[in-house]
Amino acid sequence: MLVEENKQLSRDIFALELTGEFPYEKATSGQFVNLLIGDGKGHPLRRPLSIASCNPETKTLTLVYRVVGDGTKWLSERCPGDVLDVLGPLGRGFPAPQNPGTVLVVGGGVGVPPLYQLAKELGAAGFKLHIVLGFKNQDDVFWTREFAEFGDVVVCTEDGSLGKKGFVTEALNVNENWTTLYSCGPKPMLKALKAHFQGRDIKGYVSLEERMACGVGACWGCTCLDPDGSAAKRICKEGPVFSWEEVSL
Amino acid sequence: MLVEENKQLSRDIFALELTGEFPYEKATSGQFVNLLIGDGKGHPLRRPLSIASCNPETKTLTLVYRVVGDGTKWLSERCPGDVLDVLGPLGRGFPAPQNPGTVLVVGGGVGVPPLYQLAKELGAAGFKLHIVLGFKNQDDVFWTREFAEFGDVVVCTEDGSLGKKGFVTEALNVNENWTTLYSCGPKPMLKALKAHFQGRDIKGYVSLEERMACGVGACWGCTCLDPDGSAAKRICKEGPVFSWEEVSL
Amino acid sequence: MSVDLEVDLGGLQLRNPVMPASGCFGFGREYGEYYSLDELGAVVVKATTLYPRLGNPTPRVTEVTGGMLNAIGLANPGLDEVLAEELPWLAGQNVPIFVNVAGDTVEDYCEVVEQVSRSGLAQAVELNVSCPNVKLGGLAFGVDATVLRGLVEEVRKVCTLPLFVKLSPNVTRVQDLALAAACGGADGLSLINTLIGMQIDLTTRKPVLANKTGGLSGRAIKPVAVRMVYDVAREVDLPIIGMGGIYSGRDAAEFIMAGAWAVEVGTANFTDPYACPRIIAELRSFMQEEGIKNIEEIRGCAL
Amino acid sequence: MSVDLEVDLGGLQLRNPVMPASGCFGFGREYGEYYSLDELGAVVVKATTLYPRLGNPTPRVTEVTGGMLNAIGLANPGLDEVLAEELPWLAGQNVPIFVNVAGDTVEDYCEVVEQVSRSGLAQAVELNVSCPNVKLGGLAFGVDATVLRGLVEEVRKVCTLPLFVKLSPNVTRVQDLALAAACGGADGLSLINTLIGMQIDLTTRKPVLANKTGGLSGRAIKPVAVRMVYDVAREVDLPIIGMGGIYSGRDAAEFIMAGAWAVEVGTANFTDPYACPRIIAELRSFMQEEGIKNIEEIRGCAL
Ligand SMILES: Cc1cc2nc3c(=O)[nH]c(=O)nc-3n(C[C@H](O)[C@H](O)[C@H](O)COP(=O)(O)OP(=O)(O)OC[C@H]3O[C@@H](n4cnc5c(N)ncnc54)[C@H](O)[C@@H]3O)c2cc1C
Ligand SMILES: Cc1cc2nc3c(=O)[nH]c(=O)nc-3n(C[C@H](O)[C@H](O)[C@H](O)COP(=O)(O)OP(=O)(O)OC[C@H]3O[C@@H](n4cnc5c(N)ncnc54)[C@H](O)[C@@H]3O)c2cc1C
Ligand SMILES: Cc1cc2nc3c(=O)[nH]c(=O)nc-3n(C[C@H](O)[C@H](O)[C@H](O)COP(=O)(O)O)c2cc1C
Ligand SMILES: Cc1cc2nc3c(=O)[nH]c(=O)nc-3n(C[C@H](O)[C@H](O)[C@H](O)COP(=O)(O)O)c2cc1C
Ligand code: FES
Ligand code: FES
Repeated sequence: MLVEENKQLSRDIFALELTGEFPYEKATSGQFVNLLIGDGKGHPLRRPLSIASCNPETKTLTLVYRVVGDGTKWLSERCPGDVLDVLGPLGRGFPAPQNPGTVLVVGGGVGVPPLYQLAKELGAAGFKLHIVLGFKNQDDVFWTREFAEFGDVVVCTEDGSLGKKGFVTEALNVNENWTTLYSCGPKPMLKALKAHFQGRDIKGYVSLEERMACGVGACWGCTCLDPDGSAAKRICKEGPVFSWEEVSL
Repeated sequence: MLVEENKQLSRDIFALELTGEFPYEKATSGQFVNLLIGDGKGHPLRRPLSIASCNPETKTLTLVYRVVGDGTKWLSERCPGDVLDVLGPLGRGFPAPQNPGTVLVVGGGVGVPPLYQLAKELGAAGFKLHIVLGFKNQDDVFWTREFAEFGDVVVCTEDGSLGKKGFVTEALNVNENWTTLYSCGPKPMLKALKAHFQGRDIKGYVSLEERMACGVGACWGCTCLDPDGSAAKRICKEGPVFSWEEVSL
Repeated sequence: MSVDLEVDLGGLQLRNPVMPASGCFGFGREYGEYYSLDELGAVVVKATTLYPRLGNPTPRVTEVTGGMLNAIGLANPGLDEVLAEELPWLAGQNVPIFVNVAGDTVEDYCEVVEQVSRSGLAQAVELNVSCPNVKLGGLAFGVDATVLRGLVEEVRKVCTLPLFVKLSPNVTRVQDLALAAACGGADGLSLINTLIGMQIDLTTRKPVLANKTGGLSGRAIKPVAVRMVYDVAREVDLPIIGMGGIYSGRDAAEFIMAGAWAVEVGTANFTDPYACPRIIAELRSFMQEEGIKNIEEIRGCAL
Repeated sequence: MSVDLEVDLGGLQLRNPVMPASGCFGFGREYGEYYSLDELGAVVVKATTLYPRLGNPTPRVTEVTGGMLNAIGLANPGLDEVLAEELPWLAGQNVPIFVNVAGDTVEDYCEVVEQVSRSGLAQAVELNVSCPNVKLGGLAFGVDATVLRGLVEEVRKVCTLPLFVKLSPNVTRVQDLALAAACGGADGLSLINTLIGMQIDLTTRKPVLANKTGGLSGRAIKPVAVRMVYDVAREVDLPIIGMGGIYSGRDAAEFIMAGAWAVEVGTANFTDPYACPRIIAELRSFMQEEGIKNIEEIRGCAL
């Protein structure tokens, strides 16, 4: 695909807009793509990045990534017109809510972007959204205004430098009448959310991360276990989105 | 160093003009430089290329290379303004003739370029030069006019498509009064030359090639033997130029 | 020029010498969405064990310069499901199937091989005696000539299919193990499995893989793999399937010149999901350019 | 923050843990033209044998993905000239000298080690028992525990300097060889030497190296080397010098975390003649950034 734009959103977060041949119609929120770094010689493993936004009309795909190592550093240096080898869409994304009512959307850090496409889809389907976005501090914050189009947004930062101070769970009253929760972010956050809503009547979905080799289900590199630890699921194939009941966090 | 120009001379031969920091004054004809390919990650070994021309006044260094593999292909794609990591000058170049009289200069293929700097130096020192340049066929020929500035030039091609047909030795009458021979080219040519002038009163110098790792004399990867095979010489350090007596071809 | 890519792997006819390597291609379904599997010479499926295995804790894979480390730990759905769900599907794809078999005990190996043989769903067995990731079993068989020979002898008794033994490179003299496998009754040899390696995370200051060590694969191991194929081809008179860092048709040709009859492609699938069909096409072009009419013409020519 | 790079290598004080590896740095003269050798922790010189050696026919070196193959074949000017010409010069450079010693027989090794010990020109001996390039001798010592122990015992008797044994990675269990060297009386261990590999030229259809096989070094072998350092550090209580594909200060730190006390840098010198001083500077920066005060703080922390 062709790089249309590669914009710095915050300290180390970039939004990459791609265009060109891609099965846009097939992609759903929560799915990911697997990106080749360079010609693959220096970096034999592709880098998985969630679909932050996918627009079949404008034929654009947006990925939002944090620069953490060699691969994402290389990505951050791409310019409009550069060509990228993009494999996808891969995996199983967020399912539609099974019940009407207010939907809770909770993202942390680079777990925020995949929820954008979700919010867009749910907004279009007429759902009422309550969106909570957590970041380390104000330098990390991005896209809060974009989310506000689809529902009410609460921003939390760990140090309180913007929005509410503390973790996302602290901003969530368990007694509210949320029917479905969608979340993406660091594992401790997902765990805390599950514990927070333990025993409540809310359907929860989490998007998981793991180091991947193939990204298509062929290598069994990226598995997680079901809650009783008796069966393995491939995050790249059966996931990355799972319901709370399907996996042990 | 900075790429000033990278010009295609013939089918697969390029001339690379470099500028920027380099100890131009120290370089002599027959020496070489060792070039890093890319950032060295994909290609840990540098590529040795002879100094084709070195001009301390204009601060330019010219290398002429044939595209034979990955490294030289990468080189051929460099553009003006690109930066190259150049180590050199390395090795021991052509010594000055010990006797007056006509000097014979014989080059074959990519053995031709290092003789250009030599011819320039000898020409400036007032020597009379007879220059024989051998190529596979007319598509390979380059720089014959440049050499004509310094002496009379005979061009040979193996298929006779330009100049004399046949190998360089066929263009050389052993009875001529040449005092010194400088040669650079494929090993069979150097061998044939030595055999051709066997028993004649002519001092011969050959420039040798071998696969190299360090290029500075530290790894002993590039050795050749003295004529009785009893001692090793490092081509990158004691060479690449040797007198006929010093090495077994 | 038309070139012939067919190979006769000790009685087994393959339409070309390129097959995906075990553990890098699941049971064929996933990459089967990218191209038709009948383009391949054969498919080598994931290591199958008697009972289902969850494998090692994650992280199980990581990238290193020129390759990757894996410590999957033989995760697989177990023989019953493989026979019931996976092989029947793959058997419908019109491509020969090699079942890669692993186990903790000689009895486990024999049980799996016997059932696979009987199933009629596979064309060959590849005995994985070298997986470096499983603490129990695995490693032991592949690094001791006597133990290996004993295993192969027992498996041979129950194996009615062509039996390939996949050698470990983590040994002093791979040709000794190759000979042991040959004496035990192997019909062919596959090599190499992964070299044992480790990567340390400088931030956590601990090994990246939960299993600590993992198997090194990819371009980094190619020179070692070519050398081992060469060493084995010189001493053992059995068909060899060569592998280790094959990314291109030229890489495949290098293994064939070193003595391989066919090749497997592992890590390259992850970099390029179309690696196998691309390599087949590149091998054909290479042969055309060089005027090589068939694989036998160059097999072992560097020996 | 000021960090302390000094290491006490079993009694031998080094100003930092980085030294060029044997065979990749001649006797120091060549890279001594690029920087002052007293910046280095030590210098390990080229393998020295009792008599001069011409080495293998050329080509002796070739590039492979992520590394190189060499089959130098122990070319060196021989003990007499090393003692007369090379070591006296290097001894004037204010840097500890490790003399790497190779031989065909136990007697050869002993003779060289004894004379080097007596010369007063060296600070340590590194016994090269693993050079894979010499058809006679070399290899045999380093791959059999009994043979290796025997060699080390004999050498120990005549060696008055700290004695490091450099292990071959081309073995089934490197820790067994490490233990054998320890039992034989080694003061320390160096690892790894090169992995045996091969490259085939697709045009000539023959191995590129005249010697056919060569030793693989460079980035490609780093994961195997880190793993072996880790394996040995867990089982043997001797100072370890780690090496294999070190190109940066972070690479050096990875080996130290795996259990190395010091490191050697080989192939990286060829890519970057300033590799060693750069790696020292990078290691210092890494420690500063991570708040590591001295090498011991991270030594073996991944174990
Ligand atoms: C399904 C999925 C979706 C993801 N979506 C996003 C996203 O939208 N935005 C974003 O910033 N990041 C996302 N990540 C994480 C992202 O893949 C890593 O940050 C990235 O691969 C790091 O590559 P690197 O070369 O910069 O880092 P390095 O640390 O140099 O990478 C080394 C190796 O480790 C792997 N790796 C390192 N960190 C991770 C990680 N957190 N998860 C998985 N593999 C990792 C790399 O893929 C590579 O193979 C996602 C991960 C997964 C599995
Ligand atoms: C002292 C010296 C001077 C040279 N001067 C010139 C020159 O002026 N112009 C020119 O075109 N060529 C010259 N060569 C040859 C040139 O170095 C090779 O053509 C070049 O290294 C090929 O690199 P590659 O990556 O394109 O080829 P590849 O075949 O991909 O290279 C693989 C490896 O083999 C080495 N190699 C391949 N061919 C040769 C060769 N003929 N000699 C030495 N190493 C080789 C490479 O350096 C590399 O390490 C010289 C060689 C030497 C030793
Ligand atoms: C993720 C992964 C899983 C593997 N699983 C198996 C396996 O189950 N059985 C086996 O015999 N080899 C297994 N291997 C080894 C490969 O089949 C192959 O021998 C090795 O990777 C070298 O080839 P390559 O460099 O082309 O990957 C695995 C390799 C990888 C990378
Ligand atoms: C050209 C070359 C020559 C070598 N010569 C020797 C030697 O004489 N003695 C020895 O013990 N090791 C020798 N080695 C091995 C290195 O010292 C080192 O163990 C190995 O190269 C791994 O380190 P590296 O990856 O940093 O190069 C040589 C390596 C190379 C590349
Ligand atoms: S990454 Fe290969 S199965 Fe998920
Ligand atoms: S290339 Fe290292 S000594 Fe010549």
